[in-house]
Amino acid sequence: MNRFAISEEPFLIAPLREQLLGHDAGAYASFEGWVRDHNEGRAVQGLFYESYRALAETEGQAIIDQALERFAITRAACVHRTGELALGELAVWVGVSAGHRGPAFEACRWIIDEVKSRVPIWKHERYATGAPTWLHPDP
Amino acid sequence: MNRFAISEEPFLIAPLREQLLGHDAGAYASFEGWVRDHNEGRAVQGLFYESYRALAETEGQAIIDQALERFAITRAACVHRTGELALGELAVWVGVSAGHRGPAFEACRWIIDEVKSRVPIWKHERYATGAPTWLHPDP
Amino acid sequence: MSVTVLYFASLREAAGVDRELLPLPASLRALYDALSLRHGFSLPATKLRVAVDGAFVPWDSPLSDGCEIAFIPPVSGG
Amino acid sequence: MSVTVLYFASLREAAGVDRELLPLPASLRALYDALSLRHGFSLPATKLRVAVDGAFVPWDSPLSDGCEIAFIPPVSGG
Repeated sequence: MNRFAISEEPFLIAPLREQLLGHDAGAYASFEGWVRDHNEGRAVQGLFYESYRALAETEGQAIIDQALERFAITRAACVHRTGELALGELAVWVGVSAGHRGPAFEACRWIIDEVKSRVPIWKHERYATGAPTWLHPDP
Repeated sequence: MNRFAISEEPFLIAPLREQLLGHDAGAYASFEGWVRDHNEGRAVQGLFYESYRALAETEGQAIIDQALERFAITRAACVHRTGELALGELAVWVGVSAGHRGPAFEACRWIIDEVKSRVPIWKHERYATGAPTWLHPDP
Repeated sequence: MSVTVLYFASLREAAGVDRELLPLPASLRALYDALSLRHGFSLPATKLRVAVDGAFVPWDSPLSDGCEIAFIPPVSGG
Repeated sequence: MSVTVLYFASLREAAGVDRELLPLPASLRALYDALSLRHGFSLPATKLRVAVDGAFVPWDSPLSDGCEIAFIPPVSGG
């Protein structure tokens, strides 16, 4: 599997990881982003991710394809949640398999960095005190 | 959980990962090493890991403790298999949770690098052709 | 001669709708400036990217009848 | 006055046993040199680390009656 997907519902990692396994690959690196109970010093009570789904899937797939070109990896995939998420819920998962650990780690890091900077998904945070906010960080 | 363990039997990642979760951590990086069907150009049929178990557990725990000091991470753990392993079997797992992805990735990479260089575990490979070999790489 | 404009995140919240059908504008930049005035968008165009028909395009791309335009505020996934 | 020596990996294979009870040697280095001759170890001492009673120690550490010595060939876990 070499795919990027948006999931509007909670998703399981195990079957995604399974599809990256192979006797040719000796290394697997993964990343998960979870909803934290704080962000930049503010107590977070929950959040909502909105996406421009068609463009997010195109852009996400382009990132996976570019990772497969740039790094000596075997397979890569990423799934990003949208909708309402509770504290501790899984927001994003990236998995990469490779012959060796160096490229597995580097590609995994590169993919999450690119997803965070390029894929049209927006976070709306609700706080313990104060108005909820759409996050539009400076690039 | 902040622990290093040797496992003589196949082990499940899910309960280990579960223990690293927490509402305070937003990032989780993990690494898995699987038995490949080749190594340095030779077809591998299977392998055996031997450890000096008492020293391996002491040294592995020291690596986890050092990672917790060196990196801004929340929790870290590592389990290494010993005994007979088939192709595709899980040989080693490292999991790290942190507030942010940078330290999670860096600590995860550091832990597996240190485990590979310092923990008294030895790999015995069986090949399609030729005598099986204990691997004693130059440091 | 019209275009559809999609709104996301804070732009959607400010516009109060997630899409509008509007007359074909002279340019993407002219359209965003007009919409900023109308809806009170606080993000300057320089902070945004723009997509037409589901693909990112430069701000000076030509527009055609019936196209779908999305102004993309700084993203915050992950 | 004796020590136990533990063998692992290729040293265990060459020695044909995983441990031996031996007279207390003058030094770790003298012990390894004697065992290399006896068992035909191909790894030079410079490639090994050494542990006494379950902890890594320098090669010039003193030895005491009843201690457990392990010569640690280059590791290959992971």
